[in-house]
Amino acid sequence: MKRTWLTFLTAVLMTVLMTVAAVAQEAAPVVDADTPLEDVPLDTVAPAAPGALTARDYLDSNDAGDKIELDWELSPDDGEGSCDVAAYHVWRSRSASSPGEIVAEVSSGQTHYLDQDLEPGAEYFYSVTAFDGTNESAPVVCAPVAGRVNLFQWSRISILALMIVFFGLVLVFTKLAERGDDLFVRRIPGLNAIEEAVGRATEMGRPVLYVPGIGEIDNIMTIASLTILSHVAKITARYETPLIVPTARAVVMSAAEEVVKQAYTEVGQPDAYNPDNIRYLSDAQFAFAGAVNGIMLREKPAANLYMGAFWAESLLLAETGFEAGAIQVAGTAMVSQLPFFVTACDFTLMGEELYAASAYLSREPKLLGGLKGSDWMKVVTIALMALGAVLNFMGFETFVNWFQTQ
Amino acid sequence: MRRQIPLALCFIAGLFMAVQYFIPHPTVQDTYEIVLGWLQTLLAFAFLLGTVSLIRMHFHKIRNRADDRAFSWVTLLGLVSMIGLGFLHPQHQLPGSPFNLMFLNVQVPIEATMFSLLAFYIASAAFRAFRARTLEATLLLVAACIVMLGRVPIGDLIHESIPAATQWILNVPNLAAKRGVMIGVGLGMMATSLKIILGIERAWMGGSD
Amino acid sequence: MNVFEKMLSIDRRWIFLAIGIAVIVPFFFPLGLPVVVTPPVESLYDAVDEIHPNDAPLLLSIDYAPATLPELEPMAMAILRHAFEKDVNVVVMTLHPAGYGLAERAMLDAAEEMGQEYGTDYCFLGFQPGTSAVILGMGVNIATVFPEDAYGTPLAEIPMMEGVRNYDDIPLVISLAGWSAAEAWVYYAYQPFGQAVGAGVTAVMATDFYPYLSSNQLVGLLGGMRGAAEYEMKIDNPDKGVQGMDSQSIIHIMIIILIVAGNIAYFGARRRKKLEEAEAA
Amino acid sequence: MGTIIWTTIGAILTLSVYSFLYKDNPFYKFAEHLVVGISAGYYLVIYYYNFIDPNVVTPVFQLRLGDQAIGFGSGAWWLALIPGLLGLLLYTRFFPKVAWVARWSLGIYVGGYAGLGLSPVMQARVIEQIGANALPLTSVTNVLIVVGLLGTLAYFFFSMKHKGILGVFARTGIVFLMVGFGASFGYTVMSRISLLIGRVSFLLHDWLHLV
Repeated sequence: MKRTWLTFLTAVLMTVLMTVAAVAQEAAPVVDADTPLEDVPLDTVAPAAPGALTARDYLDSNDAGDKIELDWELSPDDGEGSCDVAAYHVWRSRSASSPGEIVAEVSSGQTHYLDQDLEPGAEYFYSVTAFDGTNESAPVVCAPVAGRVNLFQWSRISILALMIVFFGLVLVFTKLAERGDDLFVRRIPGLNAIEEAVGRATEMGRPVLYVPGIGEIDNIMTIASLTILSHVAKITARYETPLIVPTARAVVMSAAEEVVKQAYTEVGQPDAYNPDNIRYLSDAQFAFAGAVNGIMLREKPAANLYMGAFWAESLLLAETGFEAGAIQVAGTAMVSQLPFFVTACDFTLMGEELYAASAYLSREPKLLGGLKGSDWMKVVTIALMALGAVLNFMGFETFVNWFQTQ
Repeated sequence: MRRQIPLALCFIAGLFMAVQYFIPHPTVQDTYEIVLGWLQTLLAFAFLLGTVSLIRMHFHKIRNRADDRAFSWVTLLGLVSMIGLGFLHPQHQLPGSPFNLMFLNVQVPIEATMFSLLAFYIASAAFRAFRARTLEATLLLVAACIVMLGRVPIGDLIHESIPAATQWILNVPNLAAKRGVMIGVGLGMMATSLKIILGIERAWMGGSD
Repeated sequence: MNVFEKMLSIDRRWIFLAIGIAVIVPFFFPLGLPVVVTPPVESLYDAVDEIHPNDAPLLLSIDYAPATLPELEPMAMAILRHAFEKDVNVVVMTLHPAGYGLAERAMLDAAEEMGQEYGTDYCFLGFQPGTSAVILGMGVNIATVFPEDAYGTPLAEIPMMEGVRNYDDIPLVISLAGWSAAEAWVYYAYQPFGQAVGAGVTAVMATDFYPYLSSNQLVGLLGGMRGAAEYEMKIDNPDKGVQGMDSQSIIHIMIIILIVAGNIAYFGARRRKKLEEAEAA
Repeated sequence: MGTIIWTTIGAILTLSVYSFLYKDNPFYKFAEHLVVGISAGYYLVIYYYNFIDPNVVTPVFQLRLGDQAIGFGSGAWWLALIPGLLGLLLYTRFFPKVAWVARWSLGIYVGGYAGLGLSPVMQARVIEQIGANALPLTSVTNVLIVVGLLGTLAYFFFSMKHKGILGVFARTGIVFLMVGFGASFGYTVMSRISLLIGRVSFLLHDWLHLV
């Protein structure tokens, strides 16, 4: 306790002296840059000690409890004053009685150090000194700390909280739907367009082309697309219109095969199913696009449906399809590709409409629950934003900061 | 067996991968890294599956004497030569190796050129599809024109405020719309993921047996 | 069929032809449209300009792959020409496996053009995998990450590398990348070591990089082919970037004309049709 | 000499692809089929050396031979058998009788990625947006951003018919969406044209040395 006071008093005294010196120097004529070195008096004055030091257990994504994080305040001589700090020394010790050894030299202006490869659970004593190249300031110390192995990532608590709210909403609506409550969902305009397109292909006696995007099976858009594919396959099975499904991923192809076969069976047309029409073309983006373009020009489908994850190939497909005279309906949640589909296709399911369409079409009450949950989560999100805005405006920034996680 | 086991595996894998995000404990994190390696390896195996499908398809075409079977030979030869060059040449990835030369001088030009076809298609789409039929369509085409002008020197020449207008469109209306779409899409993705993990959404399994 | 209907039914291959001509012609007959230099380019230029000649080198990390070559290679050429013109030493390296040949090509072309000598004026470190580890490692000691240059000469034996140990001896790093490499330089060279970093990225990526500029994490930024064109204007050596700007300007104008023409034809044809219907009635 | 031959091959293939703009023809078909084969071979080699070899082959064989482990490192050698086994299960789909076994691997794959995506999506697409959009309505810009965002979200609200106040917001949302799409279109055009310029420059400069 005594030592801290002494340090503090010294620091104050030093600061005052340095400030006076600095002011005096400022007033003195500017020293020429090439003044010989000998004229500079030998530095015998230690810089002021840095301000309050805190040490705490550091929590990272793979936390073995072997890291401790240190923060201190700049020495009054760092930057301001006489600018007499070259670096800070971080000292570490296993006992309170000795300062231990220097574990790091941190350059001036910095107030942070992460000490690693420590023994989990062991107590460490830290101190920090300011160093001007020759002289060491008095140390600033802090309470002993130990690294701990953590079981929860506290910095991600807001993610978990919102996830619980959201999943709660989804599950509640799913339960309601299962119980038979009538959940209203407005009809999605693009769905009529799909049916019309397939109808026209039937009238013209030409095939329907369904591209489920170039995403892998783990891409959520691909999953949504497979549900829509099942619906489309049922229509084509009924009308006995050929359905061509080119894919860019082998696993998506086998899933598509199953989905289409199943749909044909359900409608009572298992013999109309032609396995040759579900094709794997290529994993490479433009090789795939080139091959689909080839199908459009050579097999002349009258309706092209693009549903799923698309990248730059979107416009290549949509423009070739237009040139081939097909009616085209697209659906994707890839924001960067929406403008191209919106301009080049007859109808486009935009963003979330793709997921909504798949839930709507499946007509399974359980899937509608997710849609309802998402809707109410939007309301929650807006409310949180509004609350955040008001609190920010009133000066309480903690609330919004709580959401800025890593 | 046919449905229960895959659904259970899906649930376990999904739950673990979701929960590990919140648990920094080394045991969990090390397991996570091992499982992530499995998933990546599975992706590679799935890719090989595609190659097998590709070979089967083209063999089929050649055997059935399809009209364009000559091109099936082209595909198969390309495939075999790349595999041969890759596995027979020990340092296939080094610059100047035949494998790398084939990649840079055959695959890259074809793909880059197919990519650049987009410039032509953008022009034809502009002519035939950008119609000021409704207020919305008009806004789309006006915004597109301003941004296109604001990003090239000729925009500065026409009027000095065009680059500023471009920046405003990007930073205000564009930003607002993008954020809205992002939130909606994000919620849709999460809801679907949850349904997949819980076994409610089963489209990935295909048929019903 | 009236003029509007004829316009509407035009074969789109005429449009393709027009675009093709619009791209090719400026290569032979440059328009020389004035390119206004913007502040981010100006500050990158100044940063290169301030490096002492024949002293501590500029580190140019050519991190692009073939796909983004058209936008980024003109930047590499402009920066290399600027540095060589001022007799600034340059160390070239790459973080992208496919960037090796591209980096080497740009470096050799520029060096030959400006009469520079390998080893005394410039050198090529080649490729090392592991982006963040490479950048961090170089902050401690370049020779541990790249013990020898791309051609097998130990760094210690390269005259211009004498006294160059780590970032303390490198006044500026510039990364040219169509992927996250440019960000990696900010995270792993600027933040821990305070190394001055500049970047050149594609037009689509540029919007995401402005925040780094305003927070001074980047000393300067070149965005897309336009950025390259501006740099070429600064060094008074208009090349592919400026040339590209001509084609770029012409095509943008053409697309706008196409939009307008398409609309005139569409509304003209519709009006005509309505009038005819009215007459028939 | 080698360079000239390779550049000429690249140039001929480039022109073959461009010939598609005129119409579908054998040259384009050749390039199209060639790139399908070449890229399949390329990725097969790359995937093998980057995933299958370090994660399955090397650990299993090296450890059994008593050498140092690579890849999973700390894991026992049989751990590396798991991804290999799961991978092989995918191939049961070529045998209709046992095709359903492939679903075991698929389940882990689909479930794993679904779980992996949850939290990052929540963070990047929802939570960070809350922070970024908690804007006080003190400037025209802020008001416009907030109105645009509310409108867009209203457009994507499926639980009610778009009538009344919700209808007004949804209409506004569409306006913002369209301006946003126009802007994306405009700035994507620039990159795509750069690519075309790059290809033309390859033909005129690198191949023909005309300019």
